[in-house]
Order: sequence, then structure tokens, then C-alpha cells
Amino acid sequence: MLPDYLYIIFFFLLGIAFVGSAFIVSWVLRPRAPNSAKNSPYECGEIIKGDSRIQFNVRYYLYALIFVIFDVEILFTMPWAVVFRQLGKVAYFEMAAFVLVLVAGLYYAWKKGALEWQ
Amino acid sequence: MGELLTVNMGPQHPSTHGVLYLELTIDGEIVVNCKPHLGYLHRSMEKIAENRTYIQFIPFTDRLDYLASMNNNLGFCLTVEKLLNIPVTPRAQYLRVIIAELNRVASHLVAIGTFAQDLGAYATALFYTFSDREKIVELFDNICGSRLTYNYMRIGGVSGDIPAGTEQIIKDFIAYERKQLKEYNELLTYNVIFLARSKKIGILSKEKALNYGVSGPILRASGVKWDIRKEEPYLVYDKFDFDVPTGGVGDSWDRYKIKLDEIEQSLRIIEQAIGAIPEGNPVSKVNRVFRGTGETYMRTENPRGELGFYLVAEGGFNPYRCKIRSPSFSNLSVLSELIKGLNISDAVCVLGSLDIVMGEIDR
Amino acid sequence: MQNSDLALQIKNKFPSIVLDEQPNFLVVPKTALLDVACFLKSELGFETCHCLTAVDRKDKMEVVYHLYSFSNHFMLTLKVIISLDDLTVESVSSLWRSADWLEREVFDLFGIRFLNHPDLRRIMNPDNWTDHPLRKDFKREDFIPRPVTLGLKG
Amino acid sequence: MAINEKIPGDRFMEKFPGGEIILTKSEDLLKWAKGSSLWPLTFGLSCCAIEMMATGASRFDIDRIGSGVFRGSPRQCDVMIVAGTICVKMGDCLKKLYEQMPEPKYVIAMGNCAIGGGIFYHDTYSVVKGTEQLGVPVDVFVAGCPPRPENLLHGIMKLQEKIKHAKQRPSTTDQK
Repeated sequence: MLPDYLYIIFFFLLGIAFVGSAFIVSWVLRPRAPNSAKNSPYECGEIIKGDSRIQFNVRYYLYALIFVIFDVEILFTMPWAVVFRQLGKVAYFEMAAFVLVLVAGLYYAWKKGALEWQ
Repeated sequence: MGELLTVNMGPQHPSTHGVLYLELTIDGEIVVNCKPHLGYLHRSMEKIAENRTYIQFIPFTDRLDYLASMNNNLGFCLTVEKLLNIPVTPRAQYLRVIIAELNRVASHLVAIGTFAQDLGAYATALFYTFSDREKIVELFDNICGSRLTYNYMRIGGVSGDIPAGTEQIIKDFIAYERKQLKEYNELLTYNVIFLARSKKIGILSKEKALNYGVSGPILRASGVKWDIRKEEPYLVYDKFDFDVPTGGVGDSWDRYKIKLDEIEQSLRIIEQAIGAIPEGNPVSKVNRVFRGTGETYMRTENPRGELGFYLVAEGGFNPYRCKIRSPSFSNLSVLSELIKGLNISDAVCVLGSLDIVMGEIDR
Repeated sequence: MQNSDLALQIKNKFPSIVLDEQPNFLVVPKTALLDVACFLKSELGFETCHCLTAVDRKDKMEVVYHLYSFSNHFMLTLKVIISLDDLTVESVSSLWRSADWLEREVFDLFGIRFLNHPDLRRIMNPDNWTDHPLRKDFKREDFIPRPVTLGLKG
Repeated sequence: MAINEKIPGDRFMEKFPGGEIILTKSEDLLKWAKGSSLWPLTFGLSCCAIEMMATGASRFDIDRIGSGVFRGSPRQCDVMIVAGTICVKMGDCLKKLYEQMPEPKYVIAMGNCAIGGGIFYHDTYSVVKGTEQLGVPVDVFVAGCPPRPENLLHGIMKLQEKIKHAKQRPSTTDQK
């Protein structure tokens, strides 16, 4: 039973090492010369007018929400898509049902006007 | 109505067509107010004009609207000829018409390419139109030795005759360009996404256009049938028949479509002019030292609108005062009215359709 | 439609003002500018203020208006003479919106103040500048004049 | 075949007998990578910007030398091509943008106006006479008004050479 978990742990560590090495190598190689102008925010070369810490419009949150739903959907279809030939007909219809439920959700959001900006 | 945020669509920005600084106050994605700031390319042209002789100022007019340098040269030389009433040889008039119209085609091609790029067709349309423009720019390179700032027109004519095989090159280019125009129509003009992004965006009514002094393709897109080459013909424009395409509603798509149709009309003019070039020397034999008194105002049809020169001369070699009335300056003043209430991506679309050049606005 | 009959119509509409009529431009006194401009726009059909500029004549300033009427294809040049000690004139941006930016540019480069202009600030030069570059008496130390060429004595 | 037979034309790499493996210093590898992927900042000011776009377009194709990716924000750029006339108002914006670029950064002054004021040197009150006057160190000057696209490509190649043959690591603190 244990070796199965070993694989997962091994892949988890490999992921962390892969991402970490990218950071470490670039941290080592890049020159560092911070100065005040470089740390100031980039505003097309002009002085910053007004403050950027404001209450954002709720529309942005709705967009983010719908994006997350479909992102998770792809997360599930990916492993299925790798082996869907061996799984046969049943898995196919199962996945189709899963996708249809989400499309219905999108249709509802569309008709409700969540995607319109106004 | 959330809190308002002030965003600098500043001097260094990929879609402001030069160094234009728009201070946008936005509510989420909607532009509530836009305050343009100019002057980031103000090179004090009019002060220079007062310290240069008439001939010495011609290279500076190249750098005004640097996409249509020939038309600027033409506008300035016509004004000086009108002020000092200098004759122009007939061959020079035909050469000037051909080359000014070729430069109009090149300028509209850049405007179409950058407009499509603003709407998200990243660089594909730009590559098409720029490769067409390269043919014209190479032709100008043969004629007067430079790709962008030509300094080709002289007071009283043109600086040199066109090399021998140029008529044939121009004829081939016209045939090639007509094929390309059909391709642009299929590829871009009636593309569903392109229509969705530019139809009904930034509608400019006729009265507002006249009130803001807008001129050129943008005025014609709003339905005013007005072209200086037809209304007050200069050079030999009255000898050619070409029609003035006018748009319907005055939205961004109309402004784009007008430029395509105008390329077609310019090709027609060039075709008729090529066939009827008279013989003769390209510049009139006049005493090359120009001085005079008086004042005059002359305007010509630039690709972007009516370029006017107001020259005041007090007898010296240099003009006493030279005011350059630039079309993009008035065209841009409409922008802040057009984009109130649109979201930012549509504001970029309207700015692209107005087709401004900062060198001409800031002088 | 020529300068002369335009001047005639203005004279019988405003008998009081002194209208100086030149071959190709009209000079209007500063005080009567706004009503003449209104009259030109409403009755005589001058839809656009095509170009607005100023000329520094060393002893006086001239503000030059080029008004164009699309209906009868005529470009009128209107001039207003301003003395150097009181550089102000009425703003016509309420009549023609195109004059708004053009007046801001004249203010920036010449220093002529346009009364009740909606937003009169510099358009071309940085806002902290105090001098006006296009005046004939404009002096600055970093202003490098071009050396006079031997051939042409200006 | 000698073990470290030099590859003709480039003194960095030595070839192993089999020919598949190349031996080089990590420093040179880093410089080669930096040189061949110079991302320019879209900083077109006036007429030279049109020639820069023509260089980016399909005929002169700046992608051949690896710097076709024109980035909008200075945070993702390596080279700032100052293409056009620098005016007084634009001067401090240029200085700030140069400061905001991350460290291995280079500047190409394209066109006479960016080099030394060019045609706008005399009788102007609002033109900065060259990039150097703003205190921005310039690596390559590309002359011309506007320089032809081939000139700009040549300028970028000269910059690549400069990067490859740089003696020590160019940190801007001691670059003056």
C-alpha cells in the first residue's frame, strides 16, 4: 500500500524542486541594483495620479468566478482525455454529462447577464 | 457606480499612436472622463520657421505628418507659390499629383494596419499593409533617395524628374494593390469579430464634426461629402474624375472603410495622371532667392484632413510668421467627447480610427 | 460671396462699430468681436472656425481667425488687434468648439489670455514655464540661434 | 583531432572530438543568451518610430536577430530603442522609464535627434539635444534621419557584439 503513496510524494517533491530551481537559478544569476525610481510603480512614464487602493467593481469578481469554474472543468477532463479510449463508452457519456451540466451553468449566467459589463 | 480610478494612458503606450497622454478616469471598465495632454513631441516648428528661408524650411515640413511627408511638402510649397506667385511647370503639377496620391495610399495603409492591430489582430494585418507600403516606399527611394523624409518638392516644381522605368512600376503597383484591396475586404472588413469590435463605436454626428473643425476621412465618414481636391481644386485635380466616398453613420468602422475606398480613388487618380504626363522640365526656371511681402492661407487635402499653412511675409528671406493648421490637432479634440461612456478597449478602437500623428499635433 | 458684401452686411447689422476692410481680411475691434462672431455663425452660415492664430507685430498683437462657411464656400479672415499692455480677448470657444484647443495653443505660445475660456492652460509646453516662446522678444540662454549662413543675409 | 579544436570564427566555444558536445564557460553562455534575445521597449517618439515599425514588419524582419518582441512595459525589456526627438516634456518620462527597466539594460539612440538633437538643434526651445543630456547612458548610436532599417539591424548586431565581448558583468553602478 505504501509504495503507491511513494509515487505521489515523489511527484509532489519533483514539482516543488522543478519550480524552486527556476527561482533559485534566476535569484543567483540576476544582478541586483534596486533604486527608488525602479521601485516606483510604472505609469507610462508619468507621475501617478490618484490612489489605486479602491473598492473594485463587483463585475470583476463575477468574471473571476466563471473562469474558475471552467478552469476546474478542464482540470477534470485532462486526465480523462488521456485514457478515454481504454475507458470505453460509459466513461464517455459520463464526461459528456459533466460537461453538459457546466454548459447549462454558463447558459444560465449568460442569460442572467453576468457576462455583460453594463 | 463604484469608486473612480485615474489611469495614465500615458506618453509611452503601445496604442496611443505616438506620445499622447490620456488621463482616463474610469469606473471599472467604463471611461468616465478623458483629459488629453499634448506637447510631448513639441519641437517648436513655428519658431524654427521664423529663422529659416523658405527653401530651408521644406525639410522640416517632412517631419510634421511623417507618414505623409510628400503631402506636407506639397502644402507648404503651394502656399509659398501662392504668396510669391511663382509659376509651376505643367509636368511638375502632374508629378506632384501622382506622388502626393501615392503617399496618401502609403499613409492609409499604415492607418489600416495599426487600426487592425489596435483591435487585436496582432501584427498580421500590419505585416500585410506594411509589405504593400514597402513597395511605395521603395519607389520613393528610387525617385528621391529617402524612405520617409523626402524633401522632394521645391518651390516652383519638384527637385528632380522621375527615373525612366517609374511609370511601368507604378502601373504594376496599381494592379497589385487592387488585388490586395479585394483581399483586405475578404479578410478584414467584413470579418465578424472586426465588425463586432468597431461597428456603432464612437459615433461622430455631422454637427459635432463641423463644430470641432474635424476634416478629412473622419468628416466624410460622418456623412459630409467634402473634399478640398473637389471643392477648391489645386494643381490639376480638376482634370481627373474621382468620387468622394462618404460613410453612413460615422462610427469607427465607417472611418476605416473610408480609408479603404480612398485608396481605390487615389489609384484611379494615379492611373489617369500617369497616362497624361506632359513633357517639360520638372521645375520652373525662377530666380531661386525668394522674398516677398503679404500674407496668405492655403490648405490642401492631407490623408488625415485639411493641412493649412498661414504665411506672413515682411520682405525678408525668412517668413515672418508661419502657422501650421494641422488636421490631426482638431480631429483629436473630438476624442474625449467620443469615448465618454465606452469601455477602455473601445476607447483604444476610437483612437485608432481617428488615425492621428503626434508629429503634426505637437508641431 | 466676397469680402465686400460680407463687410456691408456686418456694417448695416452693427452700424456703431468701426470695421476696417482690407482686400482679403476684415479687422474687427476687440470689444465687438463676440457679437460679430455670433452674427457670422448664425446668420451668415460660418459653421467652423477653421484656424485661429496670432501674429506678434512687435508693437501690437494680431489674433487671426479663419472662418469657413461650407454652404457658400467662402473662407473669411477676421483679425483683432490687441495692444501689448492688455493681452486679453473674448474667447469664441462657446461658438466653435474647435477654437477651444487653438486658443489654448495661442495662450501657451503668445500669452494672450482668452476671457471665459472653459479650461485655459498650456497645451504644448510644460505647465511650470512662465515665458511665451513665439513672441519676438523671446530670450533664453539655452536657445541656440543658427549661425547666419554667409550666402543669404536675412 | 585535438581535444579543444576551436570553432572557426568564434573564440568562445571549443569542439569535442565527437562534435556533438561544445565546451564553453557559463559566463559566455549567459552573454550569448542575453545577446540573442534583446527585447526592445516600444518607445517610438516620432519619424524614427515608423522606420522601427518597418524594421519590425515582414520585409526587414527584426525577428531574425531575436529582438522582434516589442514589449509595452519597461519591466520586461532589455533594450530601450530611443527612436525620435526627445522633447523637454518627454525627457523626465524617458529618464523614469530607463530607471524602471530591470538590470541588464541597454540603450540604442536611433536617429540624429536621439543622438544629438539632429535637425532640431538650432532655434528650438523645447528639444533635449540628445539622450546623453538626460544622464541616460547610451550603448549604440544609430545615425540617420531616419536611419534605414538595415542601419537599425546593424546597430542591434553591434549591441550584441558588445554584450558578447563585455569584459566584466556590466552593472550600471559603475557604468559611468
